[in-house]
Amino acid sequence: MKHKHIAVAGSAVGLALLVAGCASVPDAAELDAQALAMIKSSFRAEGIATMDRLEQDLGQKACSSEAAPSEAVARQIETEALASIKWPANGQYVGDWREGEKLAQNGRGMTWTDKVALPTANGANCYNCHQIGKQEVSFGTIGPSLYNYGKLRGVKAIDDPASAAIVQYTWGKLWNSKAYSACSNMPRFGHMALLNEEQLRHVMALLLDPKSPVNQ
Amino acid sequence: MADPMRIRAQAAGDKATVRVLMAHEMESGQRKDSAGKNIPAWYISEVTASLNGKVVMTAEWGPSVSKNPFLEFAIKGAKAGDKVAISWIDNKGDKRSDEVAVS
Amino acid sequence: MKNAKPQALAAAVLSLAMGTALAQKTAADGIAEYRALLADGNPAELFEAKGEDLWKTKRGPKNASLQACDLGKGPGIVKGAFVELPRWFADVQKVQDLESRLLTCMSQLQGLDAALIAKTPFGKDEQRNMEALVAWISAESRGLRMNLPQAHAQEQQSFELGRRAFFFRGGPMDFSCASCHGEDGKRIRLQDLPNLTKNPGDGVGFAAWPAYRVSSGELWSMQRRLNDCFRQQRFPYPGYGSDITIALAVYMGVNAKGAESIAPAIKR
Amino acid sequence: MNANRRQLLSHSATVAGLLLASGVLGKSAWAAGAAAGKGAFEARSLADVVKALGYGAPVESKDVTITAPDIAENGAVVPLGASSTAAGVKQMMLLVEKNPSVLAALFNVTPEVESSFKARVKMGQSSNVFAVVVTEDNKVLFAQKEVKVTLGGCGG
Repeated sequence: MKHKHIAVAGSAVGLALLVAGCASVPDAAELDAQALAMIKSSFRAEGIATMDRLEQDLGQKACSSEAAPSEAVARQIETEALASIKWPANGQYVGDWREGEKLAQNGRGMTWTDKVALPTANGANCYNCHQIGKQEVSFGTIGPSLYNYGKLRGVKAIDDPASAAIVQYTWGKLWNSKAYSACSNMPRFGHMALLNEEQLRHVMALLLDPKSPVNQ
Repeated sequence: MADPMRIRAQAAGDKATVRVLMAHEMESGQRKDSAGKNIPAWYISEVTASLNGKVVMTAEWGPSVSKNPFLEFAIKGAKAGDKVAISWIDNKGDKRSDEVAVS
Repeated sequence: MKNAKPQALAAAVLSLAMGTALAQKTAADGIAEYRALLADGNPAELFEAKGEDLWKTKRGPKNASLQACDLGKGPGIVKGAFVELPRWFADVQKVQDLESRLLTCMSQLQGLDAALIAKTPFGKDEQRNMEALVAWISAESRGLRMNLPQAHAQEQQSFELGRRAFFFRGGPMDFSCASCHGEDGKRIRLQDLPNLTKNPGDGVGFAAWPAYRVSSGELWSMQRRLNDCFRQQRFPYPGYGSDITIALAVYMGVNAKGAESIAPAIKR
Repeated sequence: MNANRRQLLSHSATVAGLLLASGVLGKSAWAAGAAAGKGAFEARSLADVVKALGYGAPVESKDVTITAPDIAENGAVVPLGASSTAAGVKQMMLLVEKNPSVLAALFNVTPEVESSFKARVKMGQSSNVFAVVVTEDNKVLFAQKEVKVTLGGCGG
């Protein structure tokens, strides 16, 4: 990789400069420490965007370089994430797909220009990264297409026992995406309190309800 | 005073194509400020173009024209060295005139 | 833009392939057509003209122009300076980007209050002058290729810190710069996301900013671009000219080596 | 407000005077507004704009061309163009059907300029856009196209 090459070249030049009495580029561990210090000192709290947002948990830390975490760390992240998932108390997984579509379109929330850090002030951001309903041509491609999500997975009715596994998986993925992929790019909507249970049910309906336009 | 316009007038064949960029907010009157108060409409309402001092085109604009407006049109028979002048006036009475030679 | 090729349009029109592939191509071609229509009159020109005037105008308590400002190629040399920034400046013993260097010059030459300007919100007061200055200075390097120096140890260190900052995940949505800009061929909505871990191509990514933003009708410097990236990343607020902004610019700029600068570009 | 309006109107009179001097007199959108109390810029549809200017019903025509993108990446700036092959064009207009102010721009054409203009307009939502031509014998011709305004960026 290019940066590795540069890093090596940098060290060589640094060494030469050191001999000449100038500063050199520190080693990798020292750079890691300097980077963290730089990040802390470069930001300030603004509105709801407080400085604790820079405190990394295990998964954030382990997924902060080009290199994937070790197999063991990845397993640990996924296991902890799976255990964190809160399943709907009343066993009710699905709400109104129309509300789900509104949430999917809405990319607002949690920035320093937003007034409150509450799920009710947030959108679900889905179309930023995914194709979902076919009528919306302005969709992102960071995540996979979710068009026909339920149909492709054979969901004929929400309460069909045959669909229980996919319904539960989808809830879990929305609640804490890292349960199924340690370094997933997808936010942890339930775990980080970005969406509440009712909102998650609406997004679930958008994806899984056979009547949702997503599954037509 | 308003910032200067950028005017380009290029002769090709028997006409000169004129491209104008104007520095203006073009506030629609539909927006609210952070305190929820309506921001009053503020926009260029009239534009006049002349060739060597003679008016060749006038325009009337509403608040739907975009911020920092762009305008393109062509003057027949204009040759290199001819003077193209553009002036505008906005709904607050602010105005601006600029002139270029056709290249 | 890769999607802007007429062949793609022809292919989309000729293809009778069903469903999403066609819809997607048509939308991408529509956007390409929109961008082509805009390219002909970029309001950044208005800012360039103002910036050139500002550079030559005597201002501030010291009633001086910026014409003695050293942007890295010697006092008063503007052409070609932009594509070599950020770089190490011996006088301040720091790596500086265009905006932080301008603050130094405005303070030293003109006696203006750099800290006050750094604190001024984007699009207001002296920051408006900053927008005009970066528009003109970047335009003076239009068509040249990005060529950031990496000879000085501090420049190399800045690159390494920038690389680490680029991959730093945090905030309530677990985003890093790499979440959106770490792979080829991705989009948010219909906007292409340049892969900034390498040279994303001529006039793309780092080689396109500063740019006139159609959405706000303002000229955005790289400082403002990064600021809004961090806002959307749901991070706290980065200081103007703070170390992380400089380090990220070095990382992106060095990665973009050889890319032709089209700044100031026009963007959604 | 009133002072601005007066200034505007007096300037409109100046423009009308200039047009008269140059041998062309199309109906002024702002002046018509003053006379009718409800001007062309306040009209809510193509038909109303044309009516506010004192002309008859508009007719769709191949002699008018509208250029506009199929999709706009941002509604704040949508590039539009109007051109015409009709003889004796005295006015051209650009309209956005679903804007609060439908009439965006009106151009008074003299024989010294081509019947072709490009400008950029704001669009609050996806909408039809119109290019309209008024000829010296007061015929009103138009062309239309639909422009889809997309949501862009992160949306926050």
